[in-house]
Amino acid sequence: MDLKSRPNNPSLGNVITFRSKDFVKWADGVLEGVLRRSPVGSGVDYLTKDFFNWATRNSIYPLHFGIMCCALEMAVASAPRFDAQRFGVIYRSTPRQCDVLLVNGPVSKKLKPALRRLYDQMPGPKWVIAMGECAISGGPFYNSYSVVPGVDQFIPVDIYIPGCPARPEALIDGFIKLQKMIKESKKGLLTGK
Amino acid sequence: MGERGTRFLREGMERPASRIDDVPEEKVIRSLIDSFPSTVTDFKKLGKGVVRARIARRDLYRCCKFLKDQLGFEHLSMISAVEYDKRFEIVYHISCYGSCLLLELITSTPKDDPSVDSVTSIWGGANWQERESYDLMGIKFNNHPKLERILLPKDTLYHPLRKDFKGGG
Amino acid sequence: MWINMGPQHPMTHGLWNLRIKVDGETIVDAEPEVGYLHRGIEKLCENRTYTQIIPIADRLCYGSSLTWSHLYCMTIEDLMGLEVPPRAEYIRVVSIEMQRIASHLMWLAAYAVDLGAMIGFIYTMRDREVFIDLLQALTGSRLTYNFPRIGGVAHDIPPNFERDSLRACDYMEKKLKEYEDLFDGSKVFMMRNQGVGVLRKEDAMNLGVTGPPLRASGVKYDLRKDMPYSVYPEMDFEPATHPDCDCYARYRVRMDEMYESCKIIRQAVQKMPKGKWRTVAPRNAPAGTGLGRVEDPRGEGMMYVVGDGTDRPYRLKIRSPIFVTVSAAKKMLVGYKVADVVAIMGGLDMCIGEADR
Amino acid sequence: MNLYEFCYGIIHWLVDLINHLWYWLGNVFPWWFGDFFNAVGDLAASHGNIVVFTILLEVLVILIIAVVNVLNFIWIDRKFMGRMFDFYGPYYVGFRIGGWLQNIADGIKLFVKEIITPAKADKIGFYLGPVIFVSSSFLALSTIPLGRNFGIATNPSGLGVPASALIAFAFFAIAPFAILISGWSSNNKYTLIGGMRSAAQMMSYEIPMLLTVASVFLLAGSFDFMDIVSAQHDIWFAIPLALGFVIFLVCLVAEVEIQPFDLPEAEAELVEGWTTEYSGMRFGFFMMTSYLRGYIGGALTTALFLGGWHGPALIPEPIWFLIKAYIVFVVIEWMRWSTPRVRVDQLLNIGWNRLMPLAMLNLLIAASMKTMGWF
Repeated sequence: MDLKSRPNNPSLGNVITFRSKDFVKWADGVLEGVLRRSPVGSGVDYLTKDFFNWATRNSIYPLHFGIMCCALEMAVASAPRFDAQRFGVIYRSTPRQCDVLLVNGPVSKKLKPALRRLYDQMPGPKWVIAMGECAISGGPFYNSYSVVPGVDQFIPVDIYIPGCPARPEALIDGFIKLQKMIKESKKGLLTGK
Repeated sequence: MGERGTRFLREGMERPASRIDDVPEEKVIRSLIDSFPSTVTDFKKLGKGVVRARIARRDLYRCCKFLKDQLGFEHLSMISAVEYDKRFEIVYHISCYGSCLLLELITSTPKDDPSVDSVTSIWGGANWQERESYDLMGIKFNNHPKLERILLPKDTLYHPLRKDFKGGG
Repeated sequence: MWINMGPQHPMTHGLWNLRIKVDGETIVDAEPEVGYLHRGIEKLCENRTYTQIIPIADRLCYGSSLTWSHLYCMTIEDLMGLEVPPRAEYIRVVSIEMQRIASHLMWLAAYAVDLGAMIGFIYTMRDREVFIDLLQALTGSRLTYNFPRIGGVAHDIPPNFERDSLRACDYMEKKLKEYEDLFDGSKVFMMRNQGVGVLRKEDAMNLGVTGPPLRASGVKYDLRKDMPYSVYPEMDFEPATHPDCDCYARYRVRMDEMYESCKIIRQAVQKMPKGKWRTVAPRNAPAGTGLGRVEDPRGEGMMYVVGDGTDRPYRLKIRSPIFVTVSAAKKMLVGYKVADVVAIMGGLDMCIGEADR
Repeated sequence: MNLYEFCYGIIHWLVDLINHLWYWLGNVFPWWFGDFFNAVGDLAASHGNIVVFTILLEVLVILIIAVVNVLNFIWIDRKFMGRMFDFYGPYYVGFRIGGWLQNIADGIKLFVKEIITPAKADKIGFYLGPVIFVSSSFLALSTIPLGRNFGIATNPSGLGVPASALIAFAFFAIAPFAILISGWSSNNKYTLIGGMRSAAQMMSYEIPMLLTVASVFLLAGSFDFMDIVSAQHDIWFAIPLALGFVIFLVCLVAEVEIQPFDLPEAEAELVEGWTTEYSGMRFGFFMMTSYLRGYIGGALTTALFLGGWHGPALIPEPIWFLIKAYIVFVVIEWMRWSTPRVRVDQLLNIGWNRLMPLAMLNLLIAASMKTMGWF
């Protein structure tokens, strides 16, 4: 048997020639297959779906990322008068620990790669909120040579919050809309259904 | 105009003749004329404490040095570049902390060779403003320590504020 | 080791990048990089009519948008040779000073968070709402007001505005005392600020630094006093200065400016004359140039407009104070610790909207 | 309440139940099968086995108490912060019981999140960091008794671990290495600086802290929490050693990395400090453990300085202990939300130039009090 041409996901037939990494991968695959495709997976999902969904929608961590005017309203939204913390909204500074990318301003061509990178650095499940006209369509700068007209040209956007700048109430409303959206798109962790 | 204080008056409004000698802008004009008789021209008083003058490109650096060292213009407020049909005009707004004067120094450069001497070594604040003028208008500043694009990405090919650039705006 | 701080970094309060070279924790080189928020406003303005530019000028600086639309209107009035009714000037001064207080409070909030004192953020944001409410009553909007017009202001003041603004000033002065207790009374705050980010007088003047950082370096230069515009000559106030040149001096200057602003608001509200608040501006401006200079909360704001006789400006150049101030960052940063970056750059009150334009 | 006896009782009952099963099997099956089952029953019922299982059950009970307390602490942190800051804190989540469920929601959400390992990270260190951090903190917890008879013990009347206070501090001091490992292996400059800062900070505050603790040991004449607490029956050590108490609190704040001394995760300059690259449940563990360390800190302060579980007999001992720990925690939180952060060189200055001599002085005071025969 040719050892060099081992398939990535070997079947049981050549179990003798496994390396430990292959074995782990194989075991992983088998377990995952069992969990995902068998009634075990869907049963677990059935039991935990609501709970996980409740947790996910009640603990939204947006990225602490200010671009323009709306960034101030974002700050105000977490200050005493509007108090977004009531809904479990806590700003984290690193994309690794965030659920929501809050784009609150025009995206210039210089920023575009950085923003895309931030989005890619976030762990899933993740959502994007386009806050304010600039993020939705470019706003007053829609025909500028330097502004990308709308953040949805390169990042999928879930919630649009209109306003120039969007008021803090509107931002909180956006978070509640996002909660509703998460609630409606209920998915099991294992089967993805 | 004194009470409402002001905004810069239009040319044509004149102040009482008797006080002209006391006003420092006259002194500035006089000393500039004395030092650069041929290159500094076209003086105009725009309002209280605002003087406009034109200067030939070759004497810009020397004149700025003179302004800073001899006349105490310590603050370079703004460098703006304006494009006209045949030339670029570069407008320096230079002000003085002590006497609260603002000097609008205009120099022009032909379109095929848009370059002037950098004044960064005189006023450190000119550094980024010159880079900006280079970035947006494409004016070259000789002897600038680091003449690179500042606002736009490094690989941009155009100078957006030029009138022949039609993309956006 | 080069460290990139930005564009997404809690220190930046906006969208810029500070590259610092560190040796251990000590900074040996620094290089700010701006341009992430460049919107090409100067180009946009060339293709908008004079009236259409007011909202765009508002969006130049999100911290103090009123100042910029006011500056824009002043510049165009200078170009057109318009006279503004006195009542409009008084309304403008009141609103600008309110905006200045709101802007400084926003700065204080951000600065407190930078230094780690969350409580400062919360208290200042809470009290900022008072002035935001007043401005909202005056202009109808929270952040970008679109209020000044070429030749006046958009509306007259609403009913009870005088009473409310006087009350707000009293409230603010009381609260400022509280902030002084909170910050000046805190040993840790003083430790973080005193002797940090020293920018000597000569350097500040040479590098074109304006506004509170310049006054904190001991230069008494305030355009409201030195080249007075609007109705500032009739106001009795004293530009705040401090001789220490460090972060604490910048903090102190801004605090004192808030006191002065309260004073100006009181005087302006009490002296406000009756009459028109707006004149009709022509659609086309004459060919020529116009210049406006104001004392923005962040420094010297300046606009230079070239008109060509049409209804659009031929060229509009904006001088942003922060754009020039941030280029002095290296002078202030080198030799201090990484932790001082937040104190020093926070103390400049960065507002990238106007720096990038 | 005697935890050992309680657990022993439960385990004994369970073992009896199982034994009956074995003996019944022994009776049912004939011949050597029956003998075998009887022998197994005897083996299972041996005293040693029961003690082992009792200790395991104790550990479980203490763990549950700790986790519930940590959830409470996070909740108190948020609500107390809210009260200080003029807002409500978490409110609308779940059944609206004051937002207590917010922590659970956060935890579960982090559990559901994707876990990212950066491509250029040092894998082993990246995985090992959180493990060491969490486990060492829990180990430190295991040695602290909540009451005279409410700790992890091997007999009805006392602790299982002699010199438990020393062991607690030993475990408590492992964390900076974990932070250093995870900071270095994340392959990120912020995490690296955070890890280095953490190491420097903990090294320099460990020493004054242990010196003050040494003064407590001196007065109590023992390394054991039981003896230390019972030595405070008449007077809390916080009163004669007031200086030491303050030093200990300051060092504690530095050790658990909260606000005036939270340099390793200084949010303003180092994004999220050494946790910057961690996502999902790994970050959840870090977050939980930082509060757990707050709880341990409160418990240590209570045991060493605030008279442990001593208090009017109306309330059970563990509750007294927890009340005091909560109060210490709230005081620490109060400091956290109202002071700015110090700089790293200032921090080291405070540690070496101020706290060290004061800790020495405190030790001297304790020694002289001991020689005077007051304790």
